[in-house]
Amino acid sequence: MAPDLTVKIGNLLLKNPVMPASGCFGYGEEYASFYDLSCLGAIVVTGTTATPRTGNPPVRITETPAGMLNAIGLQNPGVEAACVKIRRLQAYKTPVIVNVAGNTVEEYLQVIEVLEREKTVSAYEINISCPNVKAGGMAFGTDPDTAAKLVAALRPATQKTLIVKLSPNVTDIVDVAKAVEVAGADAVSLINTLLGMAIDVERRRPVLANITGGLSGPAVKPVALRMVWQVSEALKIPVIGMGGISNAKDAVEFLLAGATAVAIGAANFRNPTVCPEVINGIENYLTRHGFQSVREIIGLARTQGDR
Amino acid sequence: MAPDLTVKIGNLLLKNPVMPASGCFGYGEEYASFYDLSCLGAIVVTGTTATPRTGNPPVRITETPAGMLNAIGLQNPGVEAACVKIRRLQAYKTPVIVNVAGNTVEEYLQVIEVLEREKTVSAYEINISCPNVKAGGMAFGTDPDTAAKLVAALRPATQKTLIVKLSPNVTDIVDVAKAVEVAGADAVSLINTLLGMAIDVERRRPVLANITGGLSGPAVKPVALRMVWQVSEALKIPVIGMGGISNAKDAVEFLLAGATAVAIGAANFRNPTVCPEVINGIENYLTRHGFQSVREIIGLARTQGDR
Amino acid sequence: MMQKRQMEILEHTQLTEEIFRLTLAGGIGAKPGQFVQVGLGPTWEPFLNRPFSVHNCTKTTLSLLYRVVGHGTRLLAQKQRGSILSVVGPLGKGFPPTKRRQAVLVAGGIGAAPLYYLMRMLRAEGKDVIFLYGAKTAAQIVLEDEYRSLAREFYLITEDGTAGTKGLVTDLLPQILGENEAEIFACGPNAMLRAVAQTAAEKKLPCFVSLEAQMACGVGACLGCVVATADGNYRRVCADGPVFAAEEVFRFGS
Amino acid sequence: MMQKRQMEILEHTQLTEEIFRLTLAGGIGAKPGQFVQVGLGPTWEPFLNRPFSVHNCTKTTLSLLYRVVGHGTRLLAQKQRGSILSVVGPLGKGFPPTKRRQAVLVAGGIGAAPLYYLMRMLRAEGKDVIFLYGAKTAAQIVLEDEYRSLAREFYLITEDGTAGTKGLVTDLLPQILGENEAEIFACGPNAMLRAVAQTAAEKKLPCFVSLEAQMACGVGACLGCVVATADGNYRRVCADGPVFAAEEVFRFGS
Ligand SMILES: Cc1cc2nc3c(=O)[nH]c(=O)nc-3n(C[C@H](O)[C@H](O)[C@H](O)COP(=O)(O)OP(=O)(O)OC[C@H]3O[C@@H](n4cnc5c(N)ncnc54)[C@H](O)[C@@H]3O)c2cc1C
Ligand SMILES: Cc1cc2nc3c(=O)[nH]c(=O)nc-3n(C[C@H](O)[C@H](O)[C@H](O)COP(=O)(O)OP(=O)(O)OC[C@H]3O[C@@H](n4cnc5c(N)ncnc54)[C@H](O)[C@@H]3O)c2cc1C
Ligand SMILES: Cc1cc2nc3c(=O)[nH]c(=O)nc-3n(C[C@H](O)[C@H](O)[C@H](O)COP(=O)(O)O)c2cc1C
Ligand SMILES: Cc1cc2nc3c(=O)[nH]c(=O)nc-3n(C[C@H](O)[C@H](O)[C@H](O)COP(=O)(O)O)c2cc1C
Ligand code: FES
Ligand code: FES
Repeated sequence: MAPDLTVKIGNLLLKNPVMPASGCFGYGEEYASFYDLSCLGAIVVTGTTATPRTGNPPVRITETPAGMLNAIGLQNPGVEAACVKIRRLQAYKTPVIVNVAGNTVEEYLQVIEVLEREKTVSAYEINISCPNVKAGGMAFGTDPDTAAKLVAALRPATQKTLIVKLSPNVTDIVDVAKAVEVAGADAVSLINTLLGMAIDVERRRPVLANITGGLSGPAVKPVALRMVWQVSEALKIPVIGMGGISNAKDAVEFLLAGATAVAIGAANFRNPTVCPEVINGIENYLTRHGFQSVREIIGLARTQGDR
Repeated sequence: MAPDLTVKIGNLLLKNPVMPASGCFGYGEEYASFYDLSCLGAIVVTGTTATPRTGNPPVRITETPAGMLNAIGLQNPGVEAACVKIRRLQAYKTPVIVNVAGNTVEEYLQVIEVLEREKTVSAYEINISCPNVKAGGMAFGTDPDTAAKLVAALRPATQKTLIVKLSPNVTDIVDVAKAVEVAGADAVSLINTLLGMAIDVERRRPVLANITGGLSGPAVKPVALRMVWQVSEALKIPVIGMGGISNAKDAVEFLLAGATAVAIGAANFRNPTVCPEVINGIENYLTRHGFQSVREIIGLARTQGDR
Repeated sequence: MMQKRQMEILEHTQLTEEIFRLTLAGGIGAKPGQFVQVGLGPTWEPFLNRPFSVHNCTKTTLSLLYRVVGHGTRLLAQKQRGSILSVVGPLGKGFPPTKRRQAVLVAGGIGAAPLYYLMRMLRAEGKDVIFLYGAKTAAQIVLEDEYRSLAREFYLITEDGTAGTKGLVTDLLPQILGENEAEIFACGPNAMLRAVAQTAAEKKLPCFVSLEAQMACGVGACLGCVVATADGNYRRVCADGPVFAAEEVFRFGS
Repeated sequence: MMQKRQMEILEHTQLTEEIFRLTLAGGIGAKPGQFVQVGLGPTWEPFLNRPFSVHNCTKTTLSLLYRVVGHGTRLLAQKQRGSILSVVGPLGKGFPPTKRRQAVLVAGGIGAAPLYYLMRMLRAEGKDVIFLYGAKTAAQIVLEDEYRSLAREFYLITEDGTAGTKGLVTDLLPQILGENEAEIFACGPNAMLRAVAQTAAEKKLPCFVSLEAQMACGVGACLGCVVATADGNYRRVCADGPVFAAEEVFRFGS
């Protein structure tokens, strides 16, 4: 019998624990020609703001050892135009999670108000960790109190699942995670990108127009895994783990560390079919080791392990 | 004419800006058979504590994408025995910097007291950022006040150059850097390792006996470079940049970002002759671009750049 | 259709010190001006795929023409016949169909790559093709015979005069265009494209340029590869391009 | 002398599905039991060099015998004849000289690698060598003829009985040792080394074991590769080993 891959995040029942990471999957359509998106545990769309954003000037991305820096700057068409794209995702049999961003508490609220009318939207991922915008973004994610106030303000606005996306650029991510849990988050997702930069030695200036950018990809996996381990130990709500996941083995590491689900970002760029490959790989891992359900391995490296 | 490679750190005049990173070069002797250590800008020896430390149980290291995790746990023979090894470095014509660690302010003081008697020792690098020990270590490096108090306590104990080694595992490294500058540091060095972990999916437990370890190598370079950029912009004292430097191009990136000197850690393990290669490569870069002195390029990506 | 394929190297020829031609087994049904993303695995570094234009495409093969400029292309150049590469594509929109009888193709250096396939297709449609091939120096001109044999008129121009006329493509372009009712297709360094676009604008001739940008996904998802358009917006080179109408990305005078 | 060398691959032979022999051009003057660190570059991933025992060493060549177990050895197996590898070594202390007339060499699987060179050197000194080669299954036994030809007595034993006797090396060891005044040298999985050490302790024979550990520097600088010794301290496998007196790392009874 095939192992049970279902997991619960808030009041979402996911058919499997694998979803794309926000900003790395557009509004879904770009990857729809590679495979049937219905196979995903969920679809997570790009950071969406109340009004359209042009984003940062190029150069916006650069490669780094086993990773990449990006400074997209939340380019998006604004929530109204985004809704048109999001509605198309109804065609797929999987929940849609919208990544919500803003400069102010009010802006986050505005986005949610508009999205509340969309029945395609199952959950919100509140982005308090974008390192590539001047106002808002990461500023909300580096202080537990500010993060908690934002979440408390958003909580009454929706019955849908509220996921809070945490920044790794902090001294103690558990502090922020606990604060948003108390403030009413149904789940946390981590990590967003690590703030980094690159310099072009020939032109003697930063490679990215924005100077700094967010680091992601395999390079950050050890940091992400450590944070997922710490946060899932401290919290009662589920954790969606991400940061460098590029194959099934990586995904299993995050599940064993305590993540209830995982998200895959930059690896989509290298391998457009990575998400279904990871889903299959997790299933194979469970079968090979005789687990009946993926839920049996969540946090197993913490609680059991043959030490 | 060959470009001038000399730089000043506190009251040390270095013949070039390249040194090994602490903990990655033992007490020097291990690399002495590969090249004449006199070519180095300085020799930095491993973290030294008042009394001998056995360190953490194995497994202590594991490879990660474009990097490695270590959890050595400050294994060292204690300052008295270390002095014997340090004295042998007198044979080389280059300053010796001792990395000083401890659990308490008193322990740091004790180490310095002993080392004050050693004329081979030119400077101290105060390690307030070791992520692999229970007490002390990083605890001193994540809070600006605690860091400042430690530095203020050590400052009167020596006339020698006092370098403070900062942790990247903080929300705002500039805060900590400023605090130790005010408290009397002659220079700061950064970054120490990023706290990370790895899980063995077959055994379903953390790879490292210590569970977490410090991430270093090319993977962390973008984060390190960003921090060096931020700190050197905010401070008047010189910055020693490190984190993933593996060739001359990497080193030049750090200099352009504002580092006065650079240190090379994990790359020694991959390439035991990396330090002299980087020194030559910096010299070639300067010649190729018509710079007379390495000091001309320090911070150049910040102040000039052909934008 | 856009797909990820594992393709075997049939032929890998070093044409000059820096330029290689790579032929892979398998048809991908690309249009001229489209590109593919090539994986350099199995290591995690380099992490991203590298974009290369379709140099030629048949029912059973895909050819790339590339120049070694850095780490990734250096690794690619080491791949041996028989090895398997991961190839994503065809990507992007490619060159638009032309209604005019005559097409003037302007290549700058390795920008010649996509124009071979374009020329072949235009010739198949019975169009009249003028090919203007510019480079820094003779050593950077590759496959001259192949290009020459397909073109009705073929001009070579190098900055140092080591092959063909001495000068820049835009020195020759105005004469070639003459009073013709041509459509221009160009690929090459940005400065060249801008100059070609300016000439085209002066002559009031339609002009399409193929752009390059740092890419991550290549499929339009990451918004990493944008170019600022003349109207101040950003468009994705991968999904909205890589071919753009010249007036969309370059603005002159006004 | 310990050095970093760029060495060309002279011969790279696949001996079984998993096991390869690699011969590099150049003498490094290694002693039996020493090892080298091999770079897998030019990419930054894998980042660390991989340690391999000296399987054989002549004035002009260095041979390694390795098993593909993961990412790094898989990449190594793809390296072609003529390519250049970065090799650091010789490293470690190697096997100590023996004063006894007879040496019993016990190999477990790929642990046979360093014992070939040891046997060759012992024979050159005129010692009497008994070679006991154990493996899981026949398919893991390599170079049987080479090993057999150098040994005075040669025993094969496999866990599944597909070659030689069926069983574990330690089933055979007591008989082989008999009442001999031998010295034991062993390399293989940790469990095997422990069992061999126990047999040796019972027979009160000197025994040396070659250990493995995750390594970073390989030269003694990083303290990453330590093993806990019987007295509760840590010693570096790379610089203090990889060969240790059995009683230093294993403790029995008491
Ligand atoms: C749509 C498209 C089609 C292309 N077609 C061809 C082709 O047919 N033949 C060919 O030789 N090259 C082509 N290129 C350029 C090619 O992608 C780059 O030369 C290659 O990615 C460089 O990789 P590298 O690792 O060797 O260089 P790096 O070490 O990554 O960089 C070396 C230099 O190349 C530049 N560069 C790196 N990546 C890119 C990129 N994705 N696009 C543009 N510049 C880059 C860097 O800024 C740097 O200056 C195309 C690019 C695009 C976007
Ligand atoms: C002194 C010494 C001598 C050795 N001699 C030989 C030899 O002659 N022939 C041979 O085939 N192998 C030898 N090994 C083991 C060899 O180094 C490892 O098999 C190799 O490093 C694995 O690399 P990988 O990338 O393929 O595996 P990885 O993907 O890194 O790991 C696969 C498995 O191998 C283990 N492993 C990884 N690195 C090491 C390491 N450095 N040491 C031990 N285990 C490791 C991992 O824990 C894992 O279980 C020796 C090891 C040491 C320390
Ligand atoms: C190009 C790019 C764009 C991103 N955009 C967003 C975004 O809009 N909102 C968000 O919360 N995270 C965004 N992220 C962060 C990712 O969702 C993810 O948290 C991070 O990249 C780590 O995962 P990875 O290593 O698998 O990429 C973006 C990442 C990349 C690479
Ligand atoms: C094995 C190992 C041991 C280390 N030990 C110390 C130490 O004792 N004291 C210290 O300040 N930093 C120590 N570090 C951190 C390095 O000095 C350096 O800050 C870090 O590794 C980043 O540089 P890299 O990426 O070049 O390795 C150690 C790093 C490694 C890899
Ligand atoms: S490369 Fe991702 S949108 Fe173009
Ligand atoms: S591997 Fe560094 S001390 Fe042994």
